[in-house]
Amino acid sequence: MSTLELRGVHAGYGKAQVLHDVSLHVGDGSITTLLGANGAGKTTTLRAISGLVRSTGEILIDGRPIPSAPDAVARLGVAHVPQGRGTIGQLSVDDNLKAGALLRRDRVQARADLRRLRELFPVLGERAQSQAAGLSGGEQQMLAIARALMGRPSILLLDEPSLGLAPLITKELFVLLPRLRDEWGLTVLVVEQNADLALSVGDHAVVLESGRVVLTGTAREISGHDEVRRAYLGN
Amino acid sequence: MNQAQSRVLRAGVLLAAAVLSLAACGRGGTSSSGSQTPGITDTTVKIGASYALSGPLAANGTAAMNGAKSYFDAINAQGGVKMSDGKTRKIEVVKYDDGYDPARAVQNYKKLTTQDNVFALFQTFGTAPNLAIMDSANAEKVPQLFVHSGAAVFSQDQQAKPYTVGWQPTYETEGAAYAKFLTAQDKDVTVAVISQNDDLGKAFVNGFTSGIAGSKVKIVAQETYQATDPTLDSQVTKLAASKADVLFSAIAIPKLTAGALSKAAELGWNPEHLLVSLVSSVDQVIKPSGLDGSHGIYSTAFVKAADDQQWATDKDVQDYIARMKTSAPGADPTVPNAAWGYGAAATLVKALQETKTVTRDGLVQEIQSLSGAVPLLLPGLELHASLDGPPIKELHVQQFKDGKWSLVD
Amino acid sequence: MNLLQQVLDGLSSGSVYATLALALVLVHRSTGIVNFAQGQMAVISTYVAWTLYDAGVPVWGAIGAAIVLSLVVGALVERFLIRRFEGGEPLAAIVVTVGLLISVNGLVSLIWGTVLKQFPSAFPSGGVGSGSGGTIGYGTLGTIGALLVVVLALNWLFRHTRLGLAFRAVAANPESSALLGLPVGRLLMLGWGLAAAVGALAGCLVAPKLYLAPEMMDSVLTYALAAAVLGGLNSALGTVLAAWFIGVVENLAGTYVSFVGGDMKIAVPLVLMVLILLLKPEGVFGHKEVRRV
Amino acid sequence: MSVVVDEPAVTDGGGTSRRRRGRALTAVALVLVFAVFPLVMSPFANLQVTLILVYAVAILGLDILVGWTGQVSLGQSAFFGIGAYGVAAGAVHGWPVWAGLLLGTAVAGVVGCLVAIPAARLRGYALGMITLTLPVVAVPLAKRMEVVTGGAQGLNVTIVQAPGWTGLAADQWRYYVVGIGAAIVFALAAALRRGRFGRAFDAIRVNEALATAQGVHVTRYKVLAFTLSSVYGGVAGVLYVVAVQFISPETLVLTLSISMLAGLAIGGLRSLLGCVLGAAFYVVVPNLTGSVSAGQSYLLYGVCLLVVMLLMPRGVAPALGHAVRRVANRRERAAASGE
Repeated sequence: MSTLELRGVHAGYGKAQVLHDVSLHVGDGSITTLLGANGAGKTTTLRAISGLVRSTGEILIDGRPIPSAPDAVARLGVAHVPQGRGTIGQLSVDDNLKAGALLRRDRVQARADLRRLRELFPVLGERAQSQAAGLSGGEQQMLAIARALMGRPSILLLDEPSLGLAPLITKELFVLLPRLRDEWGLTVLVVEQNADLALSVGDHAVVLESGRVVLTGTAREISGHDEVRRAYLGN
Repeated sequence: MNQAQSRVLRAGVLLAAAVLSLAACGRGGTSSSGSQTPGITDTTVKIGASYALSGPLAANGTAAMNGAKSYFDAINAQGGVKMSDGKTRKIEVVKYDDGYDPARAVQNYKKLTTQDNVFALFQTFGTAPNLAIMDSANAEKVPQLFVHSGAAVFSQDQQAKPYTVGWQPTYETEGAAYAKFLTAQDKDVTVAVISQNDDLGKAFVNGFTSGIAGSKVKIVAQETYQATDPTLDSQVTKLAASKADVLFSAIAIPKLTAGALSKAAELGWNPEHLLVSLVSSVDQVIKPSGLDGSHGIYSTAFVKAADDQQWATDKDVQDYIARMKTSAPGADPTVPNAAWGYGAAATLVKALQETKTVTRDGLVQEIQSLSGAVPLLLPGLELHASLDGPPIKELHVQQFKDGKWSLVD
Repeated sequence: MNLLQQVLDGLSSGSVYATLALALVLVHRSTGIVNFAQGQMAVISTYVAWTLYDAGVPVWGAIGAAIVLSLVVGALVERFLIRRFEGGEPLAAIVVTVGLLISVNGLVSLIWGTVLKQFPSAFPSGGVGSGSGGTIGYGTLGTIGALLVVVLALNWLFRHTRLGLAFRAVAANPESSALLGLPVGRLLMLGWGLAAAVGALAGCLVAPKLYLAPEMMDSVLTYALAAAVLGGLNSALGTVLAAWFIGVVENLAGTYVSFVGGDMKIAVPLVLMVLILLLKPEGVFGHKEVRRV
Repeated sequence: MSVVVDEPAVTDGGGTSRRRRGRALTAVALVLVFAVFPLVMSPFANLQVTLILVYAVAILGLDILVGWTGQVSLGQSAFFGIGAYGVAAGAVHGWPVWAGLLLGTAVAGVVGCLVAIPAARLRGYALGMITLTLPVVAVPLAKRMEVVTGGAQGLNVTIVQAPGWTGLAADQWRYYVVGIGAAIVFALAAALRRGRFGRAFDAIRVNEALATAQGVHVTRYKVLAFTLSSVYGGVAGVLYVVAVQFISPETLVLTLSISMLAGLAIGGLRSLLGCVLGAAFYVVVPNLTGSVSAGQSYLLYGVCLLVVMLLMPRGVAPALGHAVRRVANRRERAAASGE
């Protein structure tokens, strides 16, 4: 578990500035939901944290600034499950999971983790040798999360895990989040369109609008907020 | 933007106007086709050359260039060529790389004749590049002298193409020389032939075939290859099945000849080998092939080989080796192309010395009746200009023995 | 005798194609680029080995030193030249390798000249078999042996080591791999370095047969490309089998199909390759990529 | 000639009439420069420009395939050869040039189409390999088909002589003929790119599956692109014989195909100007490096290629466009602040 903090972060692609002075705080062991319309800068926020987008301002983990290269950020314990899941289609399910643990030295513990994850997601054990690209959307999402956990991260960044999934599967996934947080000792920052669902499992929430933070608060506060209800919850 | 646009526009119009006014004057003086003495000053005569200095034929092209350079350097060091108008001129050679690409050879030709304004082209390398410029050279009356190719097309009809002149014996002549060598033995001989799939290979084979017609020498197997083949193993294996007495290798690429010789030996087939002079270098072909010549390796020559011990005290060869060392240190004087380049350069110098009127036409006229000795030619060989063939018309057969070439008979 | 000998010859030249094709496959696996300069890089490595040998280093030592040096240089080429073009327009990357090919060829000619050099064989001369049964040289046997060792080593590396898994992950999806903490840049350098090392070995193995000259590998490149693509561009064993197939088919067609002949024999395996690719575009040993919109 | 330098598909949203007039006048000026150039320059300079236009047409053909639809081809030199042999063989048999032109381009197009129909299913390196087969087979084939191709010696022809009334030298007349020919095919390509075809090609390049979903018949358009590309290669071959008056198997080699790809990358994809710049690089740079050092010209050429690619990874034309836009923007800003 770690804390994650952004202070006055600016980021963008080329000349297009996407994030303007974003500051937010993700508490130790919390599940924080990042809300906002399309193009509000949610994904860019995650990409800035994991170093895929160059940013200015301060991004701190446990009070220490993060390095700029994505692989170095990952080695600090930040696992980023990108939009579209980022599983490696050409590799087998098992190889994907093992790739998640490549940097670990405690191989015995890693094997134990692998067993735990197969219990948690039985399909990953059943289809261990098939190409990841052949899995269904929901299975791929499980694989992506499991692979992220194989690296024993302290911070998990989840980008729209529900994209392209059936509502029922999405729900199962979100219900799982608090359990994962507790059992694996995670701090979670999740971007989600389905605000209702995300807020139901989250502790805190941050609302982005045109690359600026417009609202922060506990999940309960935010879901009770009239404006938010109108804008993102559809009623 | 508007400002920028209008500025561009103004510049464009100005440029166009300038160019138009220039056009009014026409391009006077740049075209040399009318002039008979471009490239000639009181102290220099400028010669142009286009060689394959890159690509798969770079080794041969570079050798030809170095050979010629070493002779010209020596002449220039002596002051230059004394010509019939009483002036002594140094030879200046402008040379470009064509990579054996006909289009680039044509560009080099234009550049040499219209920008460098050379007096004559000399020793352009290879059949295709020379063919590509032959028509232009004759139409524009630019001498295309002593082309570095044995294709008959450059020398068989000098009435029609007086400005294109060959030098070395044609490939047909050389093919016929091998035929003569075999038929003279008056024995039943079977021959296997491998040839490059182009005019060069064909000419060697044609000369050979017509030479053995009606004799006891028979071709029993024939194969072709493509210059880009990595090895000739398959072809040699097929020929080996014929168990012919003689393998005639009309191969133009040293490494392929070397590979073919060693493959034949590896298969336990030890015919007598006939190697075309183009690829007869001891260091480049025979040593790499691993053969010692005990089963007979023959080739032809019209120049003295730098590594032939019988010429060790020959003045021509000593000069040649010394001059190569001075002008092109590190270059190998035993590569045939280098010796030919040297001899062709000597022929050009001789022609310049003897030319009565120092014009392009005068030079061509002189060359059409050129005769006599030039350095490096084998004993008994001389220049004999004619309108239906190159000035050198004969070759001698030589045998590889005790690590070197020696003339047969 | 002729048939057997033609097959043996085909295996022999197939082995020549395979050595270079393996290096091509390594580069393609790590960076998704087909490196046209692979053969030319192998040539300069071989010249380095020749220079060392000429200076008195034993032949295996010279080859080993050239391999190690190539590993380093290959990695540097990736870092300082190819890196800029990865993930961009594939054409730009290809053309950069063409520029590299031309420059290295020019450099070799400048340093060592264009005249061919004899490279010592690392294996004894002579061969097994004789006259009637078909012969195969020790050099060819040695090349095939070295080839198999390389294939097994690569297979072990890629299939059974953590480094190999990291390689495969980076090749398939560099961004995802970076998010897993894999040092993508260094792995790509290592990929090119390994390819250059295999290339150096290839150059040294084939040089006694093809003779060392600046354009030694030019004629091999076409065959090696064909073998690599036919083998699926990512399988080491598949590449070697494809190369042998090409070598053997070429010889048999040249020998037994009269209208093909020696000058057109290269056309036969190429046309066959075209037909095979039309039926199986991912190559005989390639993995079909599952594509999603 | 204006079409050659004119960038296609540049939409200047609220283009003022003044700007349009400026463009038109620039075009007129360029045409004038082009027309007057051969009258004042040396035959060598004229030959160089003529050859640049020849290769530009071939590279444009490659661009249709590589740049527009995202396929790769190593076979362009074979189509170049077909066009060249078509017109040269025709000339040897006494045909007029236009008949040779038709024959050469038609055969190139038919061969291209026949290759493309099966090959359209492939992408990437598999397609590259199939096209690599073309020049590798074409060279020995040309040497064999002696009746048509003159074998290894090739064909020497004398075509497109300047008519007497013009008072022009051969190099000048051929410059105009090739120039006008190139202008026509460039204009055709520009028109094609702006229209329905161009949009379909773009869609295929960006995402084939999406293009299919949008109702683009992907296979048909890929075959069309390949055929068109081959026809352009054939036209370039015809123009080559007009410029050089000679064709031999040495011209069909794979190296030329690769050089054309290099020219395309150097000039920049999807740019008519880029095709000309890439061709200019291929023709002019070896001549320049040859003048610097005959022996090391190849090395210098390779180094130039690498340097240009490193400085301008997307090609010269995009880099130029970028620079021009930056200068224009700066001026505009300066003008705005000045007012």
